[in-house]
Amino acid sequence: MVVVQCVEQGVVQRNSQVNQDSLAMVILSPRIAAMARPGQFVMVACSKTGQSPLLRRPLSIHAVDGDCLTLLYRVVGQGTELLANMNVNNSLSILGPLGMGFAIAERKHHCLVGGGIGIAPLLFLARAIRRAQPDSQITLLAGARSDLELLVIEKFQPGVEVLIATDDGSEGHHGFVTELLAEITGDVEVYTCGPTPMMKGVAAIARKHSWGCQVSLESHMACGMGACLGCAVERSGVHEGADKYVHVCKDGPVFKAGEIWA
Amino acid sequence: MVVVQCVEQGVVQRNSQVNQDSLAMVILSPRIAAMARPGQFVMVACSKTGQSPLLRRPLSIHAVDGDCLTLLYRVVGQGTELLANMNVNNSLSILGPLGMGFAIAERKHHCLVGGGIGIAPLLFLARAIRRAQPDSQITLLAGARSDLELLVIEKFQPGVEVLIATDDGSEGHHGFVTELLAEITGDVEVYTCGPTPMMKGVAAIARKHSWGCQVSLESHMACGMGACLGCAVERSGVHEGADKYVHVCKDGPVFKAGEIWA
Amino acid sequence: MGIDLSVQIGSLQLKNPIMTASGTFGYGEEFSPFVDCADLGAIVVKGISVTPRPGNPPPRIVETEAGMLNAIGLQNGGIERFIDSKIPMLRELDATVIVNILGDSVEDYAELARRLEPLPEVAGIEVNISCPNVKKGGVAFGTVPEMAARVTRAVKDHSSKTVIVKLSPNVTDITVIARAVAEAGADAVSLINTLIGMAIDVDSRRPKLANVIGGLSGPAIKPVALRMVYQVAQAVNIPVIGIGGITSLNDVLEFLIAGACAVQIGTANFINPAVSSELVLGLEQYLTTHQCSLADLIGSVRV
Amino acid sequence: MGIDLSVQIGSLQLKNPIMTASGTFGYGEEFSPFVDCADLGAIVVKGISVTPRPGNPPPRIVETEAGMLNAIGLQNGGIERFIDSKIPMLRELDATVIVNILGDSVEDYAELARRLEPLPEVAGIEVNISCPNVKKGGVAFGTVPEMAARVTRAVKDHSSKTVIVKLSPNVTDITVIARAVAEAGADAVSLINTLIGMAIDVDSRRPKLANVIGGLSGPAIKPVALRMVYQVAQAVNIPVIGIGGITSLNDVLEFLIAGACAVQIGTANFINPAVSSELVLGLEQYLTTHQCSLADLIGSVRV
Ligand SMILES: Cc1cc2nc3c(=O)[nH]c(=O)nc-3n(C[C@H](O)[C@H](O)[C@H](O)COP(=O)(O)OP(=O)(O)OC[C@H]3O[C@@H](n4cnc5c(N)ncnc54)[C@H](O)[C@@H]3O)c2cc1C
Ligand SMILES: Cc1cc2nc3c(=O)[nH]c(=O)nc-3n(C[C@H](O)[C@H](O)[C@H](O)COP(=O)(O)OP(=O)(O)OC[C@H]3O[C@@H](n4cnc5c(N)ncnc54)[C@H](O)[C@@H]3O)c2cc1C
Ligand SMILES: Cc1cc2nc3c(=O)[nH]c(=O)nc-3n(C[C@H](O)[C@H](O)[C@H](O)COP(=O)(O)O)c2cc1C
Ligand SMILES: Cc1cc2nc3c(=O)[nH]c(=O)nc-3n(C[C@H](O)[C@H](O)[C@H](O)COP(=O)(O)O)c2cc1C
Ligand code: FES
Ligand code: FES
Repeated sequence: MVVVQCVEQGVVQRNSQVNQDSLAMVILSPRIAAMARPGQFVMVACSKTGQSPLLRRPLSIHAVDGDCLTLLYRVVGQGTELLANMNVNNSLSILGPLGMGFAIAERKHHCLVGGGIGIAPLLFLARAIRRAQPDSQITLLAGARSDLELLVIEKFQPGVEVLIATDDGSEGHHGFVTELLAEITGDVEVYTCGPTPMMKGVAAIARKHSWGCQVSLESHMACGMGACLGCAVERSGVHEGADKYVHVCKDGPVFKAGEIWA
Repeated sequence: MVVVQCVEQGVVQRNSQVNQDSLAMVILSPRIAAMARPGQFVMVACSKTGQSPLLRRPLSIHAVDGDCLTLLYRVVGQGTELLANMNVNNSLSILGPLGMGFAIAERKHHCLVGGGIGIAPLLFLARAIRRAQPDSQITLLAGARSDLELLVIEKFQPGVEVLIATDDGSEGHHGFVTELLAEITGDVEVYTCGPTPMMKGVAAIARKHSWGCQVSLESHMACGMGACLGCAVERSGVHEGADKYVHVCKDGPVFKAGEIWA
Repeated sequence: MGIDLSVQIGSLQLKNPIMTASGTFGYGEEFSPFVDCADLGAIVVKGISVTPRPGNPPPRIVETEAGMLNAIGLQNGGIERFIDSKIPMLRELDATVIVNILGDSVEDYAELARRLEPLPEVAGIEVNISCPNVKKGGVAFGTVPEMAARVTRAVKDHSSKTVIVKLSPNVTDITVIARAVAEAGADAVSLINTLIGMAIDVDSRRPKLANVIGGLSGPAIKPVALRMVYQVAQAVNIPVIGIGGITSLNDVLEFLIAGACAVQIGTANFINPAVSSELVLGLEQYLTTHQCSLADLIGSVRV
Repeated sequence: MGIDLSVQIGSLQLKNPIMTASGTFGYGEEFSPFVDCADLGAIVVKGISVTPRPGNPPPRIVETEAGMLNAIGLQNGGIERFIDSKIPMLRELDATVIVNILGDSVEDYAELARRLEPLPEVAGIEVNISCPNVKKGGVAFGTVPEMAARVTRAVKDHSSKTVIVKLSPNVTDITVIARAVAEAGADAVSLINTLIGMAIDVDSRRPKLANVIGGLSGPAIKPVALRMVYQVAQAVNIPVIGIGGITSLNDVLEFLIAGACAVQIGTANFINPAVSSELVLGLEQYLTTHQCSLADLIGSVRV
């Protein structure tokens, strides 16, 4: 697959709070929007080039609407804070689209499992599945600590069945999102993004049922394009030499679960 | 003299262009405004603390109006560019007032000589002289490369006679501002701020006439309060050991001309 | 009762582990509008030599990315003037005062220690060994273990005060120097002094500092400083004082966790003159919130 | 006719003095959407060893003020795989390719030089001597002049290509190492490699890098790099290639004025992937505007 990227000066169209600590930013970025596929990400310069923070920040592509990208991000540190302070018509440098996205499997049932901000890449994916396989069933299992944290789930509807789990029971199932998988059966492909323990749990259940399972990983990144080797993650199984690790930015961020966890 | 300083979170009231490359920023900063004297300066944090640029920037106090300070600044680099991009109601950390200001001499005629942005501290001074010695004569000699560069001179009037010199003759005398001093006679104190060659020229003329002459110097600064010894400037005459240099931030920025240039 | 922030450095007990770094805090008085020096663990005053020094010609400072270069050139009025004009003022400040000393020869250092010995206002001595040894052709005392050890011994021989040796980072293996001064009797080491750097003005094609080279300080050097503190803390059994780019509470904690039992704040004083006393409060709050003692924190890094 | 940007490094003539730094530009192909590698002076590929290396466990990178720490651990597929799978691709790129090599022993370096010798696609070799010498108890080749010289000689003995020795900044006196490798026959030196640094996560009290320590790069280290380039340019008669925090045209000019006859762009590639070719254009424009030749610029600092 030929991966094509560019650096584009995006223009903020909207930057609005979706809950206490997360925002959705809509950016006019026609070249990247035209190339993007679900599961890919961009590297965003949160400050003017050369100023603090130095490195770009990796963010998944949450949605593509025409010439615009939407990013859904949680404010956790200096970079995301600068993003949160951006206003309409501000411009920012975006590098992308990067990485290998989700592969839409030939399945009857697509089960998307998101934990917290891990829901970000799943909207773009849900829409792409709907388009590619209008007759397949799509279920979103969305997990959060409380209902305040449930992000943008209404955007998935209609067309996607949504099941919710919260740690405190304030909405949906009281418990882990992985527990919702008990209700799923059949010819299933699971796509998951969220905290590592959650994804590991999802992968274990998928393996038990012989479902396909694709996981979207995170790793600290410098270049985002396979040059620095900074974003290494260990592969499952015994691999020698330079094959011991895969690189999230280039080989991923989406991997077959079995490639990472035995 | 007891010098009292503080760090205050100033709030921008106005930040407007006065010519192509200079702006005037009015800042609500009541504690510093209450303490400031003409010729003193402040150290402004142009970015949020801890972000680039690291050091504060020294800027003269251009005027004090009630609880507000005005700074008149030329955009020359990263720090002043960030200032230029500030909007009304933005806040910024200000350290001041700093240094020893001008000493208003007991003279019949006060002659203020400003070159380019060196006019900045002279407005506050002119107003203070007017108040302290309502019957004395005040003349501003303002020099610039062209009329486009003539800053805020109308603010000095009424009460101050204004003579202008431009390098290209586009306004006032065609030539150096120092040449305007030929027209000045009598019991004069000269106060000058601007490029070093200009101030040296002014000081030489003043010495010839036995006028008092106070010069406002610049130097790269880190602390602005006498602690780092970074802002040293060599004194005139032969001085041994630690007395070879004076420090612009603490001993100045205003010095008797003879203390610096023999 | 509040949390116990005190730390022991040699025979000296500091109220808390937050000190100010030499050359960045004047003689304390400059900061009196912002900091009550009595609240700090200690203040380390600007380096003092036997005879007055004029310092380097200007420009002496230049800003760099997340840091600054300085070439002050160890300007100071000499030990005589220090005793006459600064000691009375320091007495008033009621601070724990550590005097940073520097010399061109081992004898200079010994002489300075001897002169400071009778002064009750001086709680300790910090020996700056980054200076070039004039007699040995200008090689810095801090780069040759034997020379560093000789300076340390000379100061210890003439002083009953706590002696801290301040190490230069411009060496291949800082643990070798640290061990040498520890064996020579240093009560503690402090590190790092500045990294040597340079900047050039492209238009004039001249160095931005009149002295050509200068010392790099500020957040830019923090990772190097933290690594050296970690290495030295493993290498010696005397207290280690961490210095280099410390700006925030998080920075203080990193150095303590790496093995420093106290820290010095340098360049950050220029940006926020109240930072040192804010960090004392911040540390106290952190330990209270995390129900953690200072001893729990120091050297607690798990590798 | 445009301005002449070419520079001579040993027997190699570069189109212009802008190169990319090893480990920050992959094997060139990663940057093909942004840079035509044929436009650059040269690309220096990621360090190659005799046998494949897995590299260090993650996390391998962490951001710091105006810089970053990396502990990639010299991950690479080994010389065999490099020749089989990267050389054909590099041939297509039409770039001047310099191969960065690293080893655990002098023999490793010699072996790598021998293997690269027959490849016309390889224009030069950059010898990374920052690696620890496994046989000599892990002391880095780059910190002991005799060891640095031995590695240099071994590579020169097995190579007719231009040999650049890349110096480590983690030494007391970099000019001593530079002179040693120059005398041993190096055609050029490049500097600096990364400064050794560390960062700690305060919450977990663990180093932020799995490898505990890592290499500091980026704008933060520029003043140190520039100082060392200036010193080495005075100390040796072979070309000096400047590396360290170079981001802007102004940075390039500073290094050239300090005495570098070429520069390498490292961390800046991550922030702006097109920066290297933008700098070629920028330099050309600067020289045109200022009616100045490259030779006028190089080493023109007036102290
Ligand atoms: C492929 C990929 C896609 C991502 N998609 C999203 C998304 O859609 N929405 C979202 O909110 N977050 C996403 N993240 C996480 C996001 O990159 C971090 O939250 C962000 O970089 C934090 O930057 P900061 O400056 O605010 O935080 P700081 O903690 O100040 O960042 C310090 C450094 O650590 C890195 N870092 C911190 N947290 C992470 C992390 N979780 N993953 C990788 N690097 C990190 C930063 O990039 C930076 O270099 C994604 C991460 C990756 C790798
Ligand atoms: C006491 C004093 C009063 C001043 N008053 C005014 C004023 O009222 N209006 C005004 O426009 N300018 C004034 N200046 C000059 C002003 O400080 C500089 O123009 C400003 O610091 C430039 O910062 P920058 O980040 O935009 O430029 P940069 O060139 O990016 O600055 C880089 C570094 O150099 C220092 N620097 C650059 N130019 C000067 C300079 N001329 N003097 C001292 N340091 C400098 C900066 O502070 C900074 O540390 C004054 C300087 C001093 C010392
Ligand atoms: C302007 C300035 C002057 C300094 N003077 C001295 C000195 O006289 N003696 C000394 O041992 N260190 C001196 N230092 C070094 C500092 O004490 C400290 O070791 C260094 O700046 C690193 O800490 P920082 O990054 O927090 O500033 C000076 C540093 C600066 C910036
Ligand atoms: C991620 C990363 C990987 C690197 N890998 C190598 C390497 O394999 N061999 C080498 O000699 N230098 C390596 N370096 C050092 C760079 O080539 C360069 O010397 C250093 O980063 C300083 O330049 P900079 O500040 O422009 O990045 C690496 C640097 C980084 C950031
Ligand atoms: S982030 Fe550089 S290789 Fe993945
Ligand atoms: S700026 Fe620090 S002493 Fe003047």
